[in-house]
Amino acid sequence: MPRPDRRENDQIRALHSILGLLNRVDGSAQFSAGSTSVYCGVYGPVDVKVYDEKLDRAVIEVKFRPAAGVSGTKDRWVESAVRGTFEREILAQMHPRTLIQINIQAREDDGSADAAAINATTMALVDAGVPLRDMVAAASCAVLADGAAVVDPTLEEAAAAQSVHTFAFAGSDIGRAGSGGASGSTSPVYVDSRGDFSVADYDRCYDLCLRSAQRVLAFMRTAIEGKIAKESQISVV
Amino acid sequence: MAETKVVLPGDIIDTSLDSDEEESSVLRLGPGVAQIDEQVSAVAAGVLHSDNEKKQWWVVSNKRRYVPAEGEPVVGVVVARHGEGYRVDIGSAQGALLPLLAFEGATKRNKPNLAVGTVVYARVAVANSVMDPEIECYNSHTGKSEGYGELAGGFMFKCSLGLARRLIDSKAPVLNALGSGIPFEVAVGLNGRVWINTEAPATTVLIANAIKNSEFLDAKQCRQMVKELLEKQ
Amino acid sequence: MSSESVIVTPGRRLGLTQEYESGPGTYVRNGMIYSSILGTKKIEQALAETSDDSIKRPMLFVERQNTKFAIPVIGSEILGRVVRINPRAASVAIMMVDSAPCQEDFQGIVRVQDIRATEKDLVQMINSFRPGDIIRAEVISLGDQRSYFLATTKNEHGVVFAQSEAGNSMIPISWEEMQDPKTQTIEKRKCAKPVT
Amino acid sequence: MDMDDTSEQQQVAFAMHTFERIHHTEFQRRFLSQNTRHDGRAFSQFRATHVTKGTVSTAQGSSTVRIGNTTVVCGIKAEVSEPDVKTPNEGYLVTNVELSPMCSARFRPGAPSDEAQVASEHIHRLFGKAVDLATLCIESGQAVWSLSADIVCLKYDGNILDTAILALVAALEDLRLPEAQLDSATGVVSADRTIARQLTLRKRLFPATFALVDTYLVADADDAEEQLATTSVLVVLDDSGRLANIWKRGACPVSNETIHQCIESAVERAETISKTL
Amino acid sequence: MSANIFDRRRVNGPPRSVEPLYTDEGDVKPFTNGGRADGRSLDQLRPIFIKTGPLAVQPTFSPTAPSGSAYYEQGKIRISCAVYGPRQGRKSNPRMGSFDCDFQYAPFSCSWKRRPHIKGADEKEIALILEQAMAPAIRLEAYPKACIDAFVTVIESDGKFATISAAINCISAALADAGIELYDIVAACSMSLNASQWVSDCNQAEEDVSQCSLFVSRMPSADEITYLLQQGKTMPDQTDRAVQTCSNSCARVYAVLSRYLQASMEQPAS
Amino acid sequence: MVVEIEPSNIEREFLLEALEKGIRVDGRGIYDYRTLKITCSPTYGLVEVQLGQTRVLARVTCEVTRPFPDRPTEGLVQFNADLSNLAAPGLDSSSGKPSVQEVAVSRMIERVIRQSRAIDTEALCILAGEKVWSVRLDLHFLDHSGNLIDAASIASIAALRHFRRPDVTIDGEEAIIHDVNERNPVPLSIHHTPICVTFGFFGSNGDLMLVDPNLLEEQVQVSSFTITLNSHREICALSKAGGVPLAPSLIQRCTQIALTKVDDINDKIQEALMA
Amino acid sequence: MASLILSPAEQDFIIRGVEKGFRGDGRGSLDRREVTLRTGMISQANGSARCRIGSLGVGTDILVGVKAEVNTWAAGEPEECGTIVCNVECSPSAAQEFEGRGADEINVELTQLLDRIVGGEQSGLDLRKLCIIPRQAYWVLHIDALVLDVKGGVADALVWATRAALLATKLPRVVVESVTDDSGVARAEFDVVDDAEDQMGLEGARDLPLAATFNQIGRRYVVDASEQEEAVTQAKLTVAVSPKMEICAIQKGGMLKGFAPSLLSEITQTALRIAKEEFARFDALFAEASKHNGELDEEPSTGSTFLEPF
Repeated sequence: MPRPDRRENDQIRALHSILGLLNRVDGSAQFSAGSTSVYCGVYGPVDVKVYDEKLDRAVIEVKFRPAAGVSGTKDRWVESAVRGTFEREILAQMHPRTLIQINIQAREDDGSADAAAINATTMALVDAGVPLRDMVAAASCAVLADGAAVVDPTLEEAAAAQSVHTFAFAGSDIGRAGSGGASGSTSPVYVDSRGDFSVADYDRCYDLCLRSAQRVLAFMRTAIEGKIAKESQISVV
Repeated sequence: MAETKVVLPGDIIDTSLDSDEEESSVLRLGPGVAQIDEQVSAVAAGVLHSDNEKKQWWVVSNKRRYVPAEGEPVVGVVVARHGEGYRVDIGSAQGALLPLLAFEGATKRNKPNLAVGTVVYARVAVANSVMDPEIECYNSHTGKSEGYGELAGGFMFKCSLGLARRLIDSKAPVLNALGSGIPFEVAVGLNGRVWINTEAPATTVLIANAIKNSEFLDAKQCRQMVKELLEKQ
Repeated sequence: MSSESVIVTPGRRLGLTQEYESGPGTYVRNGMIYSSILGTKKIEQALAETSDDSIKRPMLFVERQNTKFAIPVIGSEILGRVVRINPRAASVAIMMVDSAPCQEDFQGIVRVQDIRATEKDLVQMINSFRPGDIIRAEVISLGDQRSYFLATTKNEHGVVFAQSEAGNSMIPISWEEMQDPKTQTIEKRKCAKPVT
Repeated sequence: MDMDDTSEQQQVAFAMHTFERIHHTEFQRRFLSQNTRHDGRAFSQFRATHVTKGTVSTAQGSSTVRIGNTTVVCGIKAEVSEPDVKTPNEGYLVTNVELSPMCSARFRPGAPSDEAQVASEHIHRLFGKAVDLATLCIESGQAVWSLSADIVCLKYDGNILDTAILALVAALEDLRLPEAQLDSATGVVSADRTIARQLTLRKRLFPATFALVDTYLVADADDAEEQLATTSVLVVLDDSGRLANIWKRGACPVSNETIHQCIESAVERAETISKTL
Repeated sequence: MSANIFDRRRVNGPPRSVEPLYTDEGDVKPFTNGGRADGRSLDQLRPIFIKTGPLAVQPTFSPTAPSGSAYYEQGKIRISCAVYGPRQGRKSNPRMGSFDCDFQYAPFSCSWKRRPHIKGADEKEIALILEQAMAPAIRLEAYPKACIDAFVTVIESDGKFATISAAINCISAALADAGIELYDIVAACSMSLNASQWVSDCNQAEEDVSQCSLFVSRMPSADEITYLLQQGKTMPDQTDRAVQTCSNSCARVYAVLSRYLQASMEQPAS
Repeated sequence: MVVEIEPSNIEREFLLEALEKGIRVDGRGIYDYRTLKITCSPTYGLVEVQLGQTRVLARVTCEVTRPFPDRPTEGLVQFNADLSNLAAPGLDSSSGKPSVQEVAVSRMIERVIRQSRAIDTEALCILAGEKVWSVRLDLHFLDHSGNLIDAASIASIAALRHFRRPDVTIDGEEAIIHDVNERNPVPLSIHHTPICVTFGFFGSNGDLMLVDPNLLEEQVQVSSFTITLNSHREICALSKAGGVPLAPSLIQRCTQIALTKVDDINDKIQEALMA
Repeated sequence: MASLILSPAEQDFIIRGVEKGFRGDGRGSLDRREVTLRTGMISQANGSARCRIGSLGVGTDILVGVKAEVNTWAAGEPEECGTIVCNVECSPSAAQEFEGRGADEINVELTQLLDRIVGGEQSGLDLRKLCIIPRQAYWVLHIDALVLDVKGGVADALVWATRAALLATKLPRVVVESVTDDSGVARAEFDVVDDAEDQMGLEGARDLPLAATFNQIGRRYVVDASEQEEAVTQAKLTVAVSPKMEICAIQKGGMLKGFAPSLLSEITQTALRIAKEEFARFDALFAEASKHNGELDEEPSTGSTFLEPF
């Protein structure tokens, strides 16, 4: 059964990104996969409320705003997902007693928005020069009623799916996995599989997402390197 | 000297030295580089610089948020006055403390009196992770101001830390180009704040915009841009 | 020492002030000693050889079973963690009072002039405490609205446990210095005289 | 004075309870490093779990669940309301988790903490599929049952998700929906509790949470362990042994093997709970 | 239909919802020719069950666990209370400690419509009543600058006045469990006036049909009444009688409480 | 806590000194509007507006709901304007009460769109008393570099005009809502298109005036004045929130300038919608 | 809520004084301060009153308005009677600590107290008379009290003012007729007669209670404690008594102490004893106030007219 937008099952939507598009924040990025699109702006390290100050590390705060409607518990849920994903990758101990604030604004949600949020955050953090242990790339995948597994599902596909799976991996890990995507050796930073599925389904989606994540990572890399090259023309005259 | 290579966070940096001396010797890791579980890797995106003789590695990357480092010149704005000094915003996480006596010739009896909102040119005296940064408007060894102190008149604007870093070195193309055309005063803070002063507001605005525009331009383009601006005037 | 042992509840009448001293876990209302906590009634005979006969009376007290959660009072010795420092003062999270745990941390501060007994004006905060240090100190006043005021002027008060920049726990090598046994680096602290 | 004795010795000199109070996390770590846990459990061992149904007579469905010290009461109030225009035949199931300052000093009075909100939301999503909302319809487009399930935590000692999910399953199974019909004239819905029907769950959910403390994977972490753990894995299975949810949160990457390991022990756990339920 | 307020920090249901009209609610007469529907005698209290320390964390110390707690049942009434402190207080008074009380009904704890999460005026007032009823029993001068907090959650209620008195008994047990210094244990009991007869410890149905309800909380050792609340009309002598009977009932509750507490010491909570 | 700091004294003084000479810190002329960029996304009702570096995203969505009993034949129009920290430090209101700017901006836009009856709510009715469309306008402020109100009003109008709702056919008592794929969706019926033009005033008695203040200018201005005009050159709203009193003559001058600006802006919107 | 802080010496002085039967202002322990009563100053309300206990500036001052609204009955509500909704608010100007959310606690306390006294049948009001058509329409009386100044004895002043306001309350007459609609079903309909002349008072308002608060100070107790006396009060008891000498409500207050049972019954006895003269005094004042009632209506209700009689 072909997909509504005539993609291959393992084909992610066209990726698009803009780095440093916002000028009030310390770092920003817009990340889009097809019509799903997310803005992320990062402040940090900045001053932290005495109340939640940590003496040995920076506090990481995530604020997520939905594309439409008032924010609610579902947004707190996304925030906690993103915060968890970056808690280790951000080298918070390098800026004790400060705050690193990640502000995410969904522009449009046409499926796989959680993954997009994570990818946008990675790029914004890099743009802000927040010290990172590693880059993070995320991808999602859905098992449809007919048992077919499709990557980067649209809202429509996700709604009809048996189960939906989102994974995030650290860059070095993806590299190690190699193009084969040997799931065994890898360790996801974030997993959210929900619906009605078997272990086999899970493993299948795992591999698909790992491969998609590789593509995403490669994309982010070129985008960032492009910007640096542009800037550093002068820094290496 | 430094060969250039763009690195991203997580990229492993090969610290094996060409010269075949003992590996045990301690490596110096500058900004943007850190040792993470037994490996030296980049923690920021930018251009990798290395100096094998000194065994130094560092990444030059562009940022917007200033993290104070001792000895660096900064442009700050006084936001409050306390008993023992001024609280000055230098764009870093915590406001910096400027002691009342950290001025040339300041004594218990005669201290400078700065209003809130005053702009000062200062250097970072104390920067550590456990206390708020401290800045001073004089060289504590010589006791001389050495150009530091209140900045009166003129105009201040913000730019990226990367640009500020480039402006501060005397060879900064845009400043040279401008300097050859118009006379003006400039004070560059590594915290991404630039103060300039000329006799005419129009010129100040022109220079400010020229400097802002130079962010993504190389030397040649800079000269070109400045030339055009001056002609417009 | 303890003659009888009865379990009593708060408000239980225990004895008369003519006959007994009122001890911990009890209170006195018009000549009567009552229990103020749930616990075991104990009577401690006064030491016979005391010359002063006013304190001849045995002490009535109630022994609690569950741990008592302490609160700081003036003069009590506290153990706490330094949470924040600035040139003027160090904020401390008080965790133990007279070797009894506090249920939750109390806020205390050591002002720079209360760190050492001598050469107060030369003392620098950064050379005395660092965030994360465990210090032993004395409560010198109930302080302001939020914090108790603490002092570490006594010899046995000051840093009792500290980690070096490298994250190893350090050994005091003088009143002013501690050393990281692994990296050999020396850091400045207001050290406490070790109690053994 | 003699400065020979090291701070290490001093540290030992601290009374045990002092050490526990001052270096609370260190204290916990010591146990794990000796391959045990401070409450003596094995790494893979869950705490004693008690489920009681029908504990609150003022609610149409209720349960009390204890996992170790963590105790929650779940009460479901069944009320009547108009269905959403988009889904005229579907009722509502609204789940909220209350983490009040009563259950732990960790929670402050006032609006729910982020933790509570995330738990509420996650459970809400999880049960959206577990209950057939169409069975809550009284009169299509006119009136449906709205079930508000409030999960009140009386004692917080870690692993609130497992506890809350179990409590909700039990309460839903305990739920009795009275026979109801709509008087189209007055628009009033009348109900008769003497003829009550049970709600049929699409699937019973069996949760199992694992925490990664440093490098140790422990099942059903309690509060003290959660403080150390930066990472947790929630696995939810249904009674047919299929998976309903795998949720890995937090800083540390978890190898795929480990996740499979979690799934396996979750299966065992499911068997044991299904007995207690 | 009563509107449910949208709360962005909670999962929200439909904007409006009501209880259905229950047809099976035949007029249940709580009092039939002088007798009580549940067969109790007029001055008979419902059976009381207490357990202290249900919220204690075993086996090790936890800085976030309450210092004392209690679970209390009286008939259908189910109440849980946790006591925190002495700990740092917001309003610190160098002369004496402060005692704060927080009272909440669980959303499902009442026989009528589900309670909204946002605190109602009645909950706030009851919290105040509990503070004023308990404070006289606490040796606050022993806790300068510190604060003692009691949190009460009603899991199931059955009669407002009965529930308040139950809450008081529950807090007493929790305070004792926390080892807070007390002058005495406060015991409380409620009663309602029905057909010029005082009926002890009324349940909801009974309170609903009564013309007047009151409750008394009392410290036996000092023979002090720490709180008295009467709602509804009585003749003066009736009030006196009620206070008398209530005081006696309080004594009975007190006996149960202290007996339980002593027992709890003899065999430490398992 | 990321917080905004007040501009320094020399920034204030320079700005005024330059303005006296008719020069603006960003090199613009007194009556120059910043470059306006309007981008309509392929999705209906999703429009991004860039006014210089100020960036606003407007998103229009709709759903079927029950009408209010007292207005059975009127559809609903909902607004939500939220400033997040994306736009500028310390604006986030997700916890606690909304910031002053947030209230000011959302009030203004609400007045401009709703009070001026820009949207035909009767046309949103599907089945009287049963079903109506509820149109929702979400404004996301992405970048705050001054004059959010103008940018927001432009984005709102553009988005409302760009939006298409599913078509509906009524058969007897039943309303069939056609999927976007099976039947072309239809635009909202809009009475008129109000656009805001904001002026900043400087100097002790506010006699220095400029159009479209940027951030620094907003922070320094002693008063501001917003005129709302529609394409029929009618005034829909005037707003002078506080600040020093202004001469009526000034107001009239502003109106003249605003008229020309609004024409340009409407053309720009037209272009964007055509593209 | 004790706003003012006294030095130990001052406290001691007051306590000893009270124990010896002397009070700062020379009153006897059971004497009430001067009471000023005014009615009908809020023209928009169905009834209003203002009561000040103590002299101007040093007294407790409360304004009460009663507004009647017709409500349509909804399931779950009482079927054959009207309802009373009380709300008490302390104006921030009344005391410094009331600013911001400072007054929340006392607002709740007073609202609940007032509701306890006049909120239901115990008030003596005949709520059934407030029903217009059973299971269809009924009157709601909104009693809104604004505490303008707090100088001791708020509860008493509140009840005094409320009683006056309710006595002054006039409800428009309602005509109920049965109409048969085209489907032949008979329904009851009503309409409210809009005629200032054609109004009636509240049924049973005469039976409304008055309240007296007894403050325990040292080993004695006093009625109507002043601000200073409240600062040293260990416990207090508010007793509401109806003209028929029934006790309508009792509520204890104060954090520090409790009461000995003997003292308790003594207080209730005293409450009943003084109730007689309290009612006498109230009636006199109310009659006086009602005389001026008419005149005020012409004047705009501004602050000055509030003060005019004071």
